Amino acid sequence: MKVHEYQAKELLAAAGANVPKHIVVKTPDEAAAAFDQLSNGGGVVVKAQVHAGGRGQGQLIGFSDKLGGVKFCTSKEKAKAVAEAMLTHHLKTKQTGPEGTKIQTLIVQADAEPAKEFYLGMVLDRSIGVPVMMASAEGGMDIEEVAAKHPEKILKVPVAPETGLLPFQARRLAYELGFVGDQAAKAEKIMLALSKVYRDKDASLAEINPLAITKSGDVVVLDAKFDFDDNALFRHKDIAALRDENEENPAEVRAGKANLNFIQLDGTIGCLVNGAGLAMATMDIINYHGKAHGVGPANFLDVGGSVTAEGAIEGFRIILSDPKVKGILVNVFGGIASCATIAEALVKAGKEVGFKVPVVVRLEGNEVEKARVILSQASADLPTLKTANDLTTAAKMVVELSK
Amino acid sequence: MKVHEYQAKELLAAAGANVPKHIVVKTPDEAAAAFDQLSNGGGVVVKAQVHAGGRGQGQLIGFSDKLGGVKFCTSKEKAKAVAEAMLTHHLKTKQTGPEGTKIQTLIVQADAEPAKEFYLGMVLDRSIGVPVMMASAEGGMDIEEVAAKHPEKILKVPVAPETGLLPFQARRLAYELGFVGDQAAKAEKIMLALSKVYRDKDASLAEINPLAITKSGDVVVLDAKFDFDDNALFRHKDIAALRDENEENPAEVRAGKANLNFIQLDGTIGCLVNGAGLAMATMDIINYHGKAHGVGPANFLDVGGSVTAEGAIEGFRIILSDPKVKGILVNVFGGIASCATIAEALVKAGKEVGFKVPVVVRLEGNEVEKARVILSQASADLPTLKTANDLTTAAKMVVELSK
Amino acid sequence: MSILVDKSTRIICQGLTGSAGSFHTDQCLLYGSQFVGGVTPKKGGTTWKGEKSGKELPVFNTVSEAVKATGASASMIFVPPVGAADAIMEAADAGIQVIVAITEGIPVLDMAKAKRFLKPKPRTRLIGPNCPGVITPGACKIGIMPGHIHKPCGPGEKGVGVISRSGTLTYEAVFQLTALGLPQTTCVGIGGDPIIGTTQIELLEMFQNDPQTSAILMIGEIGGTAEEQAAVFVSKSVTKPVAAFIAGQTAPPGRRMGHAGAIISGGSGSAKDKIAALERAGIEVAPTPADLGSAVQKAMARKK
Amino acid sequence: MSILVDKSTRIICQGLTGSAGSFHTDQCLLYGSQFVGGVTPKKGGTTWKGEKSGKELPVFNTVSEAVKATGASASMIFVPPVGAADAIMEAADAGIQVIVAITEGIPVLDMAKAKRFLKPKPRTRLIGPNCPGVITPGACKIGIMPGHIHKPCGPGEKGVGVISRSGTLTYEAVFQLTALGLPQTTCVGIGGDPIIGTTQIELLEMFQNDPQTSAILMIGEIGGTAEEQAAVFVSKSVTKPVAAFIAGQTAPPGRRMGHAGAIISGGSGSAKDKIAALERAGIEVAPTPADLGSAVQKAMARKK
Repeated sequence: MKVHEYQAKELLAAAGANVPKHIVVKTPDEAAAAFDQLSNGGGVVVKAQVHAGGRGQGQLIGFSDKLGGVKFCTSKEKAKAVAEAMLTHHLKTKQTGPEGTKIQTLIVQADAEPAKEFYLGMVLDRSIGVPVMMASAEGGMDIEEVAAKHPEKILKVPVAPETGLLPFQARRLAYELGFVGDQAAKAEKIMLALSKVYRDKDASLAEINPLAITKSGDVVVLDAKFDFDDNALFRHKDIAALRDENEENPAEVRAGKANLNFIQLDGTIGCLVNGAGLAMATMDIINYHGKAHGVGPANFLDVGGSVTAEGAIEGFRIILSDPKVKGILVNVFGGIASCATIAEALVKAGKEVGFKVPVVVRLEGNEVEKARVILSQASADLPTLKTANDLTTAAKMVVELSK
Repeated sequence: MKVHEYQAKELLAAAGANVPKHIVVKTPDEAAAAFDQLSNGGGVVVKAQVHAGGRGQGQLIGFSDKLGGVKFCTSKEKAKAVAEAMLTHHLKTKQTGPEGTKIQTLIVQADAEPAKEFYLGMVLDRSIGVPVMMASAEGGMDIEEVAAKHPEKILKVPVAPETGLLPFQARRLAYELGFVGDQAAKAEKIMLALSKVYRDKDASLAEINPLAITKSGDVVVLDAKFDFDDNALFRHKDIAALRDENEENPAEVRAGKANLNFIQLDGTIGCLVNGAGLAMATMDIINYHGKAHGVGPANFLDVGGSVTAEGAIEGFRIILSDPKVKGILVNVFGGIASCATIAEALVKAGKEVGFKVPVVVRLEGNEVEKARVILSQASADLPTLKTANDLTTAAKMVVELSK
Repeated sequence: MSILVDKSTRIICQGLTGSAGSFHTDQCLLYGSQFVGGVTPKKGGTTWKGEKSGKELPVFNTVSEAVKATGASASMIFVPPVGAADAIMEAADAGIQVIVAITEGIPVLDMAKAKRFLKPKPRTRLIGPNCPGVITPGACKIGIMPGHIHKPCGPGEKGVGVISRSGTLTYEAVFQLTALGLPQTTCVGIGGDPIIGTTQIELLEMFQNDPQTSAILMIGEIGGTAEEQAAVFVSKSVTKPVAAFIAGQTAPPGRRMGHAGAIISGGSGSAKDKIAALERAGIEVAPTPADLGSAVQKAMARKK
Repeated sequence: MSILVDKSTRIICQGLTGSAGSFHTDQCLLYGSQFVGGVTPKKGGTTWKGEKSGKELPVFNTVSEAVKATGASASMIFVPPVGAADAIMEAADAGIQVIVAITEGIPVLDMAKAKRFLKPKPRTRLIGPNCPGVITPGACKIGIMPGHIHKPCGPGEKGVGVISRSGTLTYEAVFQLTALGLPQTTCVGIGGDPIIGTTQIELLEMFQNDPQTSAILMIGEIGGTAEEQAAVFVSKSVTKPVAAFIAGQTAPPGRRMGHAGAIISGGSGSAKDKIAALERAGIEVAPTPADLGSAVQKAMARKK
């Protein structure tokens, strides 16, 4: 679960990190008032609070001037105007897609112009089974390019999950990044805070980018990003409360509520599969047989190892709510669950939801013969429902029917 | 650093342990008022809050009836009278010495009559370098006898200092102690709380004795004792604030403030030594040569590896404030510090404090010759000051002079 | 022969009295697995009865008690996520040697700690979590896989060893093998979580050393670099035919977690990278999930 | 020969620029120890100069930098208690092999964690904390002991190895040995804290294996059961003469920490118990602290 920049910064500040002052605002007037509190004779930065990255390089769709999601403002009027623009236009960045994303919240942040930018990140290193803290003196927008071209410029330190980053590890990182004197001590404190939030709150990703030395010589968290382990939210009510559903895909939110694992994609063939691996493999085989015809999967949907009628029905509803979908492939391997049960659920779903596009069904496993009888008996009621006996046939059939 | 029962229980309650309700009182009237709040149609227990153990079996000195530091009271009047008695008489227990200890604080505790008593303790196991949780189904007063005669009845579980007691360890202990059902779950919660306070607050000893199943079937902390690592108090201001100097030996409190390590003993020969090991060894050699004459050490005093004039002077003051002291042995091994410096400090101390009893000085090590000259020059001013060239001579001399 | 489990393996179920634990223990008993007890705190002393198998098992409060009373050396874990990592540590602490954790949704940092807890216990092997389990067809099933799709090796017959990060995709693979008449020695679902107990390489080594296993099928997924490392191991240390499949070739690369996910793996972990690494190691890679069985046949033919 | 440190040992001081670190590094340099640098965060890049020795040393921000620049393999730690356990872990992590922690007053749980941090690093040896340090007379002093009271072994001459939990009492012992003409190979203050890095048994083994050491003096204290365990080790594995002393025979048993302290040790740890154990192992026990040197002579005479 992702959170906004301001939420991430507030968590870091509570853990002891030095963060520039900010005020969360929802209206242009609030932005103007915040300017008075924070400008201190200079300016403020107005920053759109959206989960998508690349805000600074983005563009407000349909806005006349060049304006993205981050803007330095030297007057109250300017701050108000910028806030007005952001709150009334969608923001397009390289992470949003062409339709952009609606901005509902801004922060007005005290000026903290960076003289030098660093990168700090913390994430699980699967190969060693513990989190690592990563740091680079080449912070800012191009950190992924640095990682790809100059991996030696990314320092990595394994962190024991029981203790978090140790003080000497933070100290060593700070000096290896080139910090000196009191600035090194401030950087250490920020690293320890990052590790503390990661560990205390079960983050799956934590980034401070940039960690900055400001022109006035302070060391601050200039931007921060956290992603939390959904499986651990049960013990962090405070973090769960930070969820902003406005930032999530509505179909994915809806699927989550039905305990379905759904991801929206660009293609035209909806998929309903049990199991994540089989669901990915089903997408793969649609692509394998469809790509020559420009046909690909419209979604990833794992309805879980044991499909229920309710889950299947909600899955179909979500798939069919996407107007791009021209066909559906159902691929279910009945393990412990009976294929007959699944067939019955399918028929029920078809009757309730209405299958207006071709639906190709491939069932295999437990009680598959019984299932085939059920489906063939329902064929009159569900004219678009086709069955296939193996995966290759099913994939070719759904591609053929919807190309 | 020790704390009172009520302080220990409040720490445990904050960590999730089930603790009987109590009210801290300082006057008989407060005790009477507390009775009304907690008696719930039955009685309350009035408990003296002193650091010494064995309160229940103790006796108020000079009080007509048999009454120790713990009393069950079934009426408001009785609670008030018992509180009055406790607050006006010293309490003697097997841990206080014959003079007893003054009672300044009481708790009035809701009744929680035990049906079965267990022991829980946590302490460092030096042999493995980590804390252990100890538990026994034979709780109560006789736990040390159980440990000595039936060590197999004490369960021990090593606890990782990074994580504290793990839930499965608590569960296993609870069932091995014979708890069942919901009572097992309650006992586990108390064990985890004990471990949490021990770890979060740097305890050096933590005990719940008894952990009780009450007659009503509840599982509660009936008495608790904590000792905290003095070396870690710098990071626990909350714990440091619980110190009750009334409970400590005044001479030891005074020594502590001068950074001297002092323990009051029963003998007649004061000792002033640098280093804990040498200080203990000095006590030993006094005893070795003195015991035939009924002469032994009056104190343990380690003035630290590098003695200062101020430390030595305060050390002499503390030693001489004990009227039992008939002689003093100074044993200092000048390591890096010069013996000459130490000799000068001794002379200064003698002049400021006044040596009214024989003081035998044995110096060895760095610049010892120069030191001997200094002492011999001061001999006119300090007539009771004698020097010895080796430890055996010094010990025999001080025994001879003070027997 | 087989790896990990066989007819003589004595098994308990942690979380036996829960609905999933109860259902699947019953299924395992029907398959013939030698379950000898179960663990559910507070329910110690009671007796569990399988709905379909009709078999009865004693329930204990702790794994330690269960091991003492039954001599179990393997455990199947159905404890809910909040207590699952603790249950894994409890099993290891009580001396269980094969721990099969079925539970899905365990917090990653809980597993990081549990895995470090297991490190000084080299005789304990964890399979999973978030996995279908392990089965030696015809001998012992510990998990949720449908037993009937598997084909046991006949007397003296050799078989295929299966290693998979996926659940239902494994069933698909086994189904295809069986349809082609290829029996299986042991099939191991290693789990899809970021931190798992036993890795591909450890199992490749076991299958390489198992005289009954004549070929290995490895089913991977995008994410991490385990398949790349396994490929290197195969080229150095595995002489038996190996086939593989990587699911997620069309999964969207954009669903990443910020920069850090990309940085930590150095940009690797894509299906393309994995397939290239596998092919470099001489592994037969199935082009689609419909070709899992035939890929094993091809791998065996190549090595002849 | 000697144990742990010799003329070639390259040493840094962590906490070099503090008053104690500075004073004692200077003293060690005067004794002839080969100090090559120091560590004080924020002071990296500066140069430290010994007040009496006049020698200059480079200061680094981290141990890692210091090791890279100087090739140091030993460290003397004078970092204040709040950061001392962290400094020990930093030294170990940077590859330092002999860590001598002088600092007194480190919280016990910090040391419990530091000791577990060192466990998977068998090539790293911690001496202390809360100890006077280690000295190979005439060759290398790392610590706060007065060097001049020690007597180096002449060419081909054998000497006494000293192991002590106490500080000034060790000086007393060495003083007596030197007065009796008995040179020392290496003297190790192992520290008086509840958790220490290197124990009596490990050092007994090293001295037993050191061809130059002809006898061993072990100075213990009340508390814990280390001396009892050492006695068992001596009777099994040490063929050289061993003398010992236990301080605290008259220390009041009443100064205990509740029941738990007594329960954990099973009532052992008293001077009486320790002396009995030592004597059972054939160790010559000095009756008073004035007999430390003569006890070594007696032990040597007994073994002849």
